[in-house]
Amino acid sequence: MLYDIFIDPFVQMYQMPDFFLQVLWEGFVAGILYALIALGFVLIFKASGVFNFAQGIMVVFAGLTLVGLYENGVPAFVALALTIVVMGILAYGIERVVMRPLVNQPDIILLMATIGLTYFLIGFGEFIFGGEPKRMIAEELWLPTGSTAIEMGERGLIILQHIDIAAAVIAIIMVTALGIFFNKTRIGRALRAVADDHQAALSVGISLNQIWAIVWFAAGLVALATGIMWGARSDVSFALEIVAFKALPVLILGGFTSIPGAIIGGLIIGFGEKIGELYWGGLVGGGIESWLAYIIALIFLLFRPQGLFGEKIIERV
Amino acid sequence: MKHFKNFALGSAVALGVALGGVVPQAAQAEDANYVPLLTYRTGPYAGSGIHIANGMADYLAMLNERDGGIGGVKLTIEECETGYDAQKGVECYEATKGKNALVYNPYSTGITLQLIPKASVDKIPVLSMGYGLSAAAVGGTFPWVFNVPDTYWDGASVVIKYIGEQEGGLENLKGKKIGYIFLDAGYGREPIPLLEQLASKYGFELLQYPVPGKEMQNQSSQWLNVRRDRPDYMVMWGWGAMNPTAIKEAVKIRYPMDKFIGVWWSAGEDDAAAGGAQAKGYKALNFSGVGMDFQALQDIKKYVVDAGKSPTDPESMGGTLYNRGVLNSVIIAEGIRAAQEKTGKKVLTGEDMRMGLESLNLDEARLAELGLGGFAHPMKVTCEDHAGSHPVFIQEWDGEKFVKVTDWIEPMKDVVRPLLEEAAKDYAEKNAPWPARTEACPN
Amino acid sequence: MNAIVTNNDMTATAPVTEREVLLKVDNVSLSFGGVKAITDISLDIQKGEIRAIIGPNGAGKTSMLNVINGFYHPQEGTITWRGEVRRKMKPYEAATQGIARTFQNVALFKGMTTLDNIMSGRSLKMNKNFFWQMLWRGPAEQEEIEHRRKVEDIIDFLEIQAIRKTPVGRLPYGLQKRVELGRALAMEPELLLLDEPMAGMNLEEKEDMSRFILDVNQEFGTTIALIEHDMGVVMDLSDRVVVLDYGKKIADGPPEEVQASQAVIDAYLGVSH
Amino acid sequence: MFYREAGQFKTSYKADQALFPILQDKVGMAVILAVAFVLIPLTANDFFLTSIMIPFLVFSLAAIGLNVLTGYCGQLSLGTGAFMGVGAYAAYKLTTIFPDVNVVFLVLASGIFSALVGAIFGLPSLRIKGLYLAVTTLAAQFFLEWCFIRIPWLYNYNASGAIEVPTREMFGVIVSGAEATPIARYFVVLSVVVFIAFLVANVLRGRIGRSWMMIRDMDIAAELMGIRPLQTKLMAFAVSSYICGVAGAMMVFFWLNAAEPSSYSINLSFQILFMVILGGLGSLGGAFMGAAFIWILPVFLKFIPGTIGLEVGAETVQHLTFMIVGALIIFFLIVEPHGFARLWQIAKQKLRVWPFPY
Repeated sequence: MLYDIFIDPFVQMYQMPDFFLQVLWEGFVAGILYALIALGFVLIFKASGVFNFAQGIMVVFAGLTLVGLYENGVPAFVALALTIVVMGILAYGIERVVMRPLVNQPDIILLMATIGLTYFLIGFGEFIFGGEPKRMIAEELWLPTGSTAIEMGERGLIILQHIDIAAAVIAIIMVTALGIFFNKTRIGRALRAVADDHQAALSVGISLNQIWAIVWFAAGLVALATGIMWGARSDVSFALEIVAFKALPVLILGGFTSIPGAIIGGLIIGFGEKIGELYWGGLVGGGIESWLAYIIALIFLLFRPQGLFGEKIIERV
Repeated sequence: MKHFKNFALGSAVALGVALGGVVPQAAQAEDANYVPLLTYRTGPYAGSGIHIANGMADYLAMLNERDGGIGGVKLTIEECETGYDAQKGVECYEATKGKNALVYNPYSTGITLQLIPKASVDKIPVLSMGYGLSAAAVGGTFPWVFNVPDTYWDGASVVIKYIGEQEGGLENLKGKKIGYIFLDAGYGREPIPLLEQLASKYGFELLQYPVPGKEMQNQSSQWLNVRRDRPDYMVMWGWGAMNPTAIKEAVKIRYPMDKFIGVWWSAGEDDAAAGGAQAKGYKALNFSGVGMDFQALQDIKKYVVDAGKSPTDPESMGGTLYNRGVLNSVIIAEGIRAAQEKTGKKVLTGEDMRMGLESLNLDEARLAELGLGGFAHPMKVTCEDHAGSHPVFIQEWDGEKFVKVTDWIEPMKDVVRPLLEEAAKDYAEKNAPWPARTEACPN
Repeated sequence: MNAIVTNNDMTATAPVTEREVLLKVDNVSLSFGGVKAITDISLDIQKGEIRAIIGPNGAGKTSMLNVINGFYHPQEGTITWRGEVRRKMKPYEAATQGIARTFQNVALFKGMTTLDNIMSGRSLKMNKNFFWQMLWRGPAEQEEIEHRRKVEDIIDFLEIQAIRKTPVGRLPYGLQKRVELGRALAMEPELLLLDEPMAGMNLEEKEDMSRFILDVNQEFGTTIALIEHDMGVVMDLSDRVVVLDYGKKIADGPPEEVQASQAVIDAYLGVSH
Repeated sequence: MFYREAGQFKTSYKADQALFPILQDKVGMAVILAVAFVLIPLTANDFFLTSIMIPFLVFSLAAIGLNVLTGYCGQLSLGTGAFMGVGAYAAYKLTTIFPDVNVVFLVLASGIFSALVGAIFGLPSLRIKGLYLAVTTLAAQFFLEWCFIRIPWLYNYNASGAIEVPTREMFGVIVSGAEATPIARYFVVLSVVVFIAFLVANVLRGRIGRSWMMIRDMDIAAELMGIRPLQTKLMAFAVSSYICGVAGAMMVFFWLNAAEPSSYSINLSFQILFMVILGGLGSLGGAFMGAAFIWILPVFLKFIPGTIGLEVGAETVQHLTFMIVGALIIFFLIVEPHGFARLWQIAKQKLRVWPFPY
């Protein structure tokens, strides 16, 4: 028993290095995809303190809009542009209808409002596009879909999916772009000011409404990118919405407001759950992936209640 | 505060409407047979559910349009959306059973399990065509539940039989590894006891890869495990979004597709198409015909779909799952017809319908008469055997469509039947006091 | 009011000096990360006195109170409570030993009524267990009524009868401060720590509050340590004053003495260090 | 005018601390109980009982459970569904092990197991707060769901992996299993809910309830007043999970008859959370109102088109239901973030001063 837990997994890693590398690669890719979802959460949380549960359904909605437009005869890249426009309208609508009337409400109310939004978007999305899964138009968007196999010694093989590589590249580009946006532009700075204190930001003449519409739009773009990537891996369907739950432990680890944190948290969860599942999961019947991420996050939390990148909290009275 | 008055007024009105409107009317047109269809066109399993729902509804609608119903009595068809959710399913059941429902098709193993004990109490049969509780095939214990043409155990035995054939005989399975990837719910776990039994009998190793419902679209771990274990064959019990994802992942790890076999619910065209060109060679069980070359399907197109009386996309007609839905409705319709013959009544009750289903005999001649010659294997229900363990065939994805590649393969009745009886006994014991069968055998 | 004037200690008004030391702080230092909040401070609080802690903003006054009731744990130094050196302990243990406090920024339970807030001060004195609570009828109800009486006495004392059933979130600031005092009093503490009890009050409210503090001290004999910025109030109320500046003690003694100290004058006038 | 307290003087603290100190409330409660125990059983049909009243009561109880934790003690939990599941599986195992013991008793006992599990998963709450705590309760949700699937002992090694409710009698009346009449099940559920709600109301108005609210409103101040945070929070977790566990057990025993692990999924947690928030955090009455809204509204939306003779596909109805429920949730949060309970209070206030608004 002890051997199975403490020694055997490492022996396996050593004996099948190609497989271990493959596991690491899968963990990396999963981590990047989790990070992309988490990124959407972070953007909105940073600017409005809202924990946006609707990010998951926004991913689905963006993906469905893209594919839905394409299926109705719109050329792929025009569909992409139109989807961006749709996400912009959605962001504006959410800001107008949901966020603005709820300014200064407690966190939990805002959280609930985004879950309400999730329900609405599920109904709305299915109403327009139907419930059946759709194939992502990866090729039409000039995304690579093939795979490369790297041989390693005898029988050794690492298979890299091109779409996964593309996902990683896109994630890195998005994070860099957002980093520049936050730190170098006027709107970005205003956004951080809003994050610190809504009322103070208002009092120095920053338009909250404008800022919120912008971050929801940015989150919408992230959702679109995530939707394309996840969609290309499986399919665009409403079942995808559930993957968004995985963003939570990522956020815990990375902190709710840190963009690099989202990436690093995503990678920790990605690596952690793949390695855990493949080398230890079998001991308890498998499927531990469904909760391992949360337990990892929980353990981190017990030692660092402020998250990996948060500052130590000094409680005051 | 200003909102409040309007709100109060609004909710008072809403409540009034709710109390008045929600209570379903028991008063149904006297001269119709009421068939509720529990379907799901929403939720994570909609991808599979929509085709089934279309097929079921369209065939019955066609009978109404073409023949004016069955035996001169129209069918009242009502869909109730379950979203594959057991709670909503039960709610649909409760809402519709009072309207003199003839039969329920839950289309979810979870909902089926909930309805099984209710069936005998409410006297409405449950038809779970090729899914649900395998043990329900034992008519002596489950007089109200029908799972023609096959149970999952029949299906699993056919898969093993087929693999044995590929290997040149079942005895060659010794030492082989067979992977089983399944939706980790009642549905996917159902065949495990049989597979385990066969594994010990033929000496192959059974490797299990459960896919949790909420991780359906994130199967990379399961397939990495497959890659490590290198099973000789893969068997899949998937549904909804699990199917296309699994096929994609299999392609990704370069698993030989011709050694990958799905159950009849993993046999959708969309599922296989998701894998792209490399999915060629993927196999799946089936018991209903593929394609549009059947008179009945042409009639559906003519009377229903082209007439704009159905939401069905004409291109999806003839697909595996659509045709599966049609077959389901054929069984319902034939059950009704048989019941009308037995009882001499035109407007039936659930009890009549039970007798009808129990005396169902869909022979070749009858199938041809229905315009469905060769659409399905002839099937017959007896009082003892509500599934019948009918032969199924295997179809292969050629990159564009499924092609039938084997003849009809008989399930291993000798293995399956004793297991079924044992399971039925076990069920009755666990749910003691389980009512003993009092219904007379109509045959 | 007479109901709870049971431990009325007439010696409380006697001249200062020779009284039992209730709490003693020796060479305490506290820092957060690299920032020193308190550096090597020693002071004592004698039974029955009103002890004022004053100093400019950021002098470490509130940190001192936090150390005393166990909310912060100093890195160095010891605290002696009733003659015993205190080990590191949790805030609720301080409460069980008879230390109550009010807060600089009112820390009332916003969702509860005035009555419930003050009742909450009785928590430690109530002990009927969960099952009696579920049943309500019988012991739990009796206990509740018994404590309700005590609480009503405090309500009378503080003259807040009219707002008994009002959620405290809706009360004006001055009243909230009063309710908070009432909540601390309900604990029947031996040592009462008051963190700026009169901040943000107008003259009239300050006079009321001063009267309550004196009454509490004299009628119940409760020892009081208070932080206050209003020098007039401090000079009038307190028996002894300790002055902190930048986390260090710069003066300690009777009000008049402290007032005359050059270090204190410098600190308040902002002479550079 | 209609709701006037003037003239109702209390002469003792006892009277002032009663559950319903005002006459109108007493009468109102009596009327509600009379309707629930007499009028509904006399008039309602099976559908109304099984698909509306029983689930409504079960969900109300679960919402009360979550309200104890989130509304009264301020600890956000997304694991309600799993805690309900623990109750259900525990009750199922108990009926297998003790087939002769009264099933209602076993259902009540099953809550003890979920209370234990709840307390264990409440342990991190000492260090972790707010949204972070929500994630740890998600860990409980997903871990327990996994247990329901992966530990076959829990479901007696049934091939289906589901738990099925055996038929049980109580005082000669069948109360569980498929043969139980809706009315019998309704009475059992109603009695349990009323009983537990009464006990909870008692706990909430006493010392323990106050200590929960102290933690909720200002945990630091509570601690400085002698409240032990860990014990208090754990007790809230345990009590909350007990109630949810009983609700979960009743859900399978008196409503669904069989349950799969997916019956106790995260969606159930959300559903209950909605009920609590929309009903009003920190209000028992609100739990009932929230449950009524979240459960009954979709049921009734589903049947509107058919009733007014509109030909709409079942799936369209479902889509519209989702949209309407989502939109209404947002609408109500905007109109009154404190939920229906607050709306009700405002209504009472209006009634009190009517016809003169000032």
